[in-house]
Amino acid sequence: MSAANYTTTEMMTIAASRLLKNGAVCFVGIGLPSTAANLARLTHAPDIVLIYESGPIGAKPEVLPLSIGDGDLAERADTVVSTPEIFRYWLQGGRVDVGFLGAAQIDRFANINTTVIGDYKKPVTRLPGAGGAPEIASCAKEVVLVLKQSARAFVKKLDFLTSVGHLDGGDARKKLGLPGKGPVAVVTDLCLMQPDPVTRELTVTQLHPDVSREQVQKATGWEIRFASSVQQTPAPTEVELSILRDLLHRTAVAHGQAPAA
Amino acid sequence: MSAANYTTTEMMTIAASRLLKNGAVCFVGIGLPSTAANLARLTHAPDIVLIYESGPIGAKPEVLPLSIGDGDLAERADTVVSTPEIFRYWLQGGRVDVGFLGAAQIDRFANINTTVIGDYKKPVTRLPGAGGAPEIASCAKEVVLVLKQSARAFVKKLDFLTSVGHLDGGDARKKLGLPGKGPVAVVTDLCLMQPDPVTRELTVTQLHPDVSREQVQKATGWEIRFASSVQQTPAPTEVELSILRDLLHRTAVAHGQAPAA
Amino acid sequence: MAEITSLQNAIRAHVHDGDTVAMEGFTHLIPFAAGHEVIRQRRKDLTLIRMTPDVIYDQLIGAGCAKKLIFSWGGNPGVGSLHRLRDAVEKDWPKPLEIQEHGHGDLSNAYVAGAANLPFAVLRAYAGSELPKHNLNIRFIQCPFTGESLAAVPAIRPDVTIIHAQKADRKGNVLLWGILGVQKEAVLSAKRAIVTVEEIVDELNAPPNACVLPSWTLAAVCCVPGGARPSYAHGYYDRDNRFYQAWDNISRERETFLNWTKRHILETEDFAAFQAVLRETGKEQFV
Amino acid sequence: MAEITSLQNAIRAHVHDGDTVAMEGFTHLIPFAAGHEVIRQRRKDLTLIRMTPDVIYDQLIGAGCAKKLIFSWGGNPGVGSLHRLRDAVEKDWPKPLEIQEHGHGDLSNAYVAGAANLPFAVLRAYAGSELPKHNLNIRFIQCPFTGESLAAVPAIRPDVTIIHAQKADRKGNVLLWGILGVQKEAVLSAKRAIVTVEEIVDELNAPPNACVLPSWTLAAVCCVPGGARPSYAHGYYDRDNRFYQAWDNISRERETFLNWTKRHILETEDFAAFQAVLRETGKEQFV
Repeated sequence: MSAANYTTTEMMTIAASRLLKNGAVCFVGIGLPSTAANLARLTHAPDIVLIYESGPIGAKPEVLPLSIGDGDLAERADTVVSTPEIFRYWLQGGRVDVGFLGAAQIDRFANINTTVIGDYKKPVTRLPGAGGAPEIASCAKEVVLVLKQSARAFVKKLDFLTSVGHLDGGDARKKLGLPGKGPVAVVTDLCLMQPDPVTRELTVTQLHPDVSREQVQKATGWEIRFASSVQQTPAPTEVELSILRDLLHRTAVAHGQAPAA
Repeated sequence: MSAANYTTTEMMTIAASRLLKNGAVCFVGIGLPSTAANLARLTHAPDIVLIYESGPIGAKPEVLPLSIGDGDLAERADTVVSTPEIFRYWLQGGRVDVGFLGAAQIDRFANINTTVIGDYKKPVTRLPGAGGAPEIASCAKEVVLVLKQSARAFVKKLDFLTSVGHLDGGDARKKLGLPGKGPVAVVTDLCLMQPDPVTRELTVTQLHPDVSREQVQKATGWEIRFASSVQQTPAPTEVELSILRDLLHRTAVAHGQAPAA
Repeated sequence: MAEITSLQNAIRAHVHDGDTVAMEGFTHLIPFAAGHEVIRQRRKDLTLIRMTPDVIYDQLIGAGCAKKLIFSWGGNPGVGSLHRLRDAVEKDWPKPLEIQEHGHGDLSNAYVAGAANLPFAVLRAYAGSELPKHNLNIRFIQCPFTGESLAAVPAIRPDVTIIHAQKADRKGNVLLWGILGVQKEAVLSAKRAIVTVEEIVDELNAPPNACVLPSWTLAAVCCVPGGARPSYAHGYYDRDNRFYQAWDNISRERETFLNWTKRHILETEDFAAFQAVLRETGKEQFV
Repeated sequence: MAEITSLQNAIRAHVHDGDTVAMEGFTHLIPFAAGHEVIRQRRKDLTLIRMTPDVIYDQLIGAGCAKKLIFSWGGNPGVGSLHRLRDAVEKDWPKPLEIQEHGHGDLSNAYVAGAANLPFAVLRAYAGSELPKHNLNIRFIQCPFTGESLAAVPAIRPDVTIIHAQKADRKGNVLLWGILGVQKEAVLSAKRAIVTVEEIVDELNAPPNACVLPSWTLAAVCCVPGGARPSYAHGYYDRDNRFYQAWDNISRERETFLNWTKRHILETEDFAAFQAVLRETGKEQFV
């Protein structure tokens, strides 16, 4: 059964977690991707393999890591290797099914900016930078993006192209000889977008409950396309919600951000 | 005091061990080099660091390894890393002071053949091959060669150049941009040879006790040069001999080749 | 053989103005004590290398020690921006900061190449990215067998690398475990290496194939208990997540940053004194 | 996920005539049981890769399983020649054997490149050596930054890699320790991997940063106690040095080799039966 009250962020996290198949090898960025990946592990995908760039392979954190290298990630991992090995043997080695990323800006072809807002030399806002995203975007077999939707994040033209999505669309990735398929889904607090099979332009295939096409268009910096038949995202189930909320509460307590219940 | 009775092989092993300075980082091949390096460790060079290509760093074997990967090497090592790491970070990384090698054939510039006797395509004798010697000969800061001297081993022309010594002499190594200095000494059962500072041709600088120049010439396939002043190798001391013989006996017992005393 | 000495002596002897310095530790074992000592000794014009310049480099940059930053991700993990890094890049305060940025895979490969004494590393990355436009150290080469195009980056060879580890023995052999990040490669790629450790013991008792750095690969080993705080040392203490959150306020304004740095670093004798002061001020900030 | 199955099934399912097969183990954990099973199932036209083809490949070559050998050192460690390898190379018996030889550093780098999905590896070697004349897979490239010339070799990507390890858990996760050689890279560079283990346990209890191969990187895991004999398994049994010495006589003549192989491998059911026969014949040979 589905739940009555939930936030749009909860819907986004749950929608993202549903995309991860059980047993998939998932290269996880910190934040929303990590939350969604661990929710998947605690719900429908108990055998999902979580790889963090700091070295843990098969991580099973008790609470969500605040940093990409929390001790809890190492404690419960199948093994912990060096960071160069993670990038060389495991990511570039072609062993990662899904690269799970966030972004500050994306464009209609799901190219990613995590570097600067404004001019590179004199930025308005200096963002944290690439991290492992350029290599994940190149080498993971598939990429899933999770980020809140707004006209500031979903832009016509990126201020900087940090990590490749589908470039200018079509078979541009193949032409460049990139090993991975690139982004297969973008999950937001409003909807699910997937690249058009031919043009690779992001297309809305699912609207979250109570979200209108107008809302999505208002939160997008280009004229957004909708699939011929747009489905409605199933609302979060009680189980999904309670597991997510328990996880977030455990995490807040462990990180000293909330009193123990 | 020096010992009365000893074999020429014992003299060769002891003369080789004396060349290793305490604290030196030594990349050790199996057989005579391993015997001499461990003798050095048990006599004048307790802090010598022995690296074996199978992975042990700082090996302190109780008995001599019969193979390059005996368990005893791992048991008492400071650490055991993978074979790729040994060759990449430790040898090529420029951390090896002395590469200690044997050879089937060498020429007057201490170039090494461990590949074939006769023609490569239809060899009279197929030898084991390169092993780690090409990389050791390139990257170790210095190389010391240990082998029994005979006209079959010390040849005018190698049947095959497996690993570089001083090529055709002079600054040939520098011209090729090889990181290491190359062979600095060749120790045999008859004498010690060192490359001429300018031509890099091997020159006899020490004769072992009771060895004549004629013996050395008879055991060399080219007209061998002698240094202006040839020293006599100090005979093995009682201490050197007893430690060497104990080591070899312990080894034979451990490998089931001799009854325990 | 590593000299076992005080952190003050090690920094004085091995870190010089203008040096290229790598302080590594992937959220685990971050050498904060050493970073503070570099600030205390007022080193300047440093080229700082670090995959994840977080709070430790925010402090060094804000204190004016850095001329250039080579990095791949610059944020306060789990919290947000590094305000001192941003102020330097966006407003040239306290001085202009030249930046050279890479991806994590790139930078970790560059350390590997340095450790292996190769002039460059090869990787599958950057096709289509704009980073190579702004970093001329990212080039492309062809495979001599398949003709494929691959990215190439120059090896990293720091003048000095500084890391924190769990244990050393009395000879200066070092053992670390848990999340290892790129520390081994950072040490082996450097001309000189300094390691601070939680404790010095008679026997490392390292498990087989553990990450051990032999004494002879290191310049100095310094016993600095808690030397990775507020990051963590696996088996010793947890990450002080509340400090990372507090740093957001401490560092947002120049004045609060300067006051904090004066009181906690410049006016403290060493890291032990820093930790004592922090316990006091912590009470104020964290309520 | 790896299938936990019998060695017979694993070889039948994953090793085919004409495959490129790497059996690794640097004098430690040599997969003899798997090698024997390949002989028992009469595989042929194999391209065999191994840094140190020792007794195990001498047996495969003498039994006629190999078409080509890619290696860097071919001898009986501590004893001498491999008579079957020499007979194949020098006299084409039982059939001609094409050889492609490298140095250890080269071959281990080639496995690393395979594991990292790079088409080639770069190393400092071969300047002045004659090996490149006879191995066209050794080429030279220029550093795009310094212009230095370096050796390049193509990555190794075996159809199947076979290794022996100490332990697996019931999911098929594998743990090995001690001398690791190039096994991890050999497994990660292969299309399929088979691992024989001393025992299957409930919990690996791997120390931090141990060499663990996750089940999902493997095709099959087979429990074969003693499966590395006459080589050794650290923590389980020692190397049978007397067998390596005995092999010199067994293998010197074609007839003695054929008789030994018939009696010990072809006419035994599995490796347990082989070990039983060996205990008997050992009494004869080793006196």
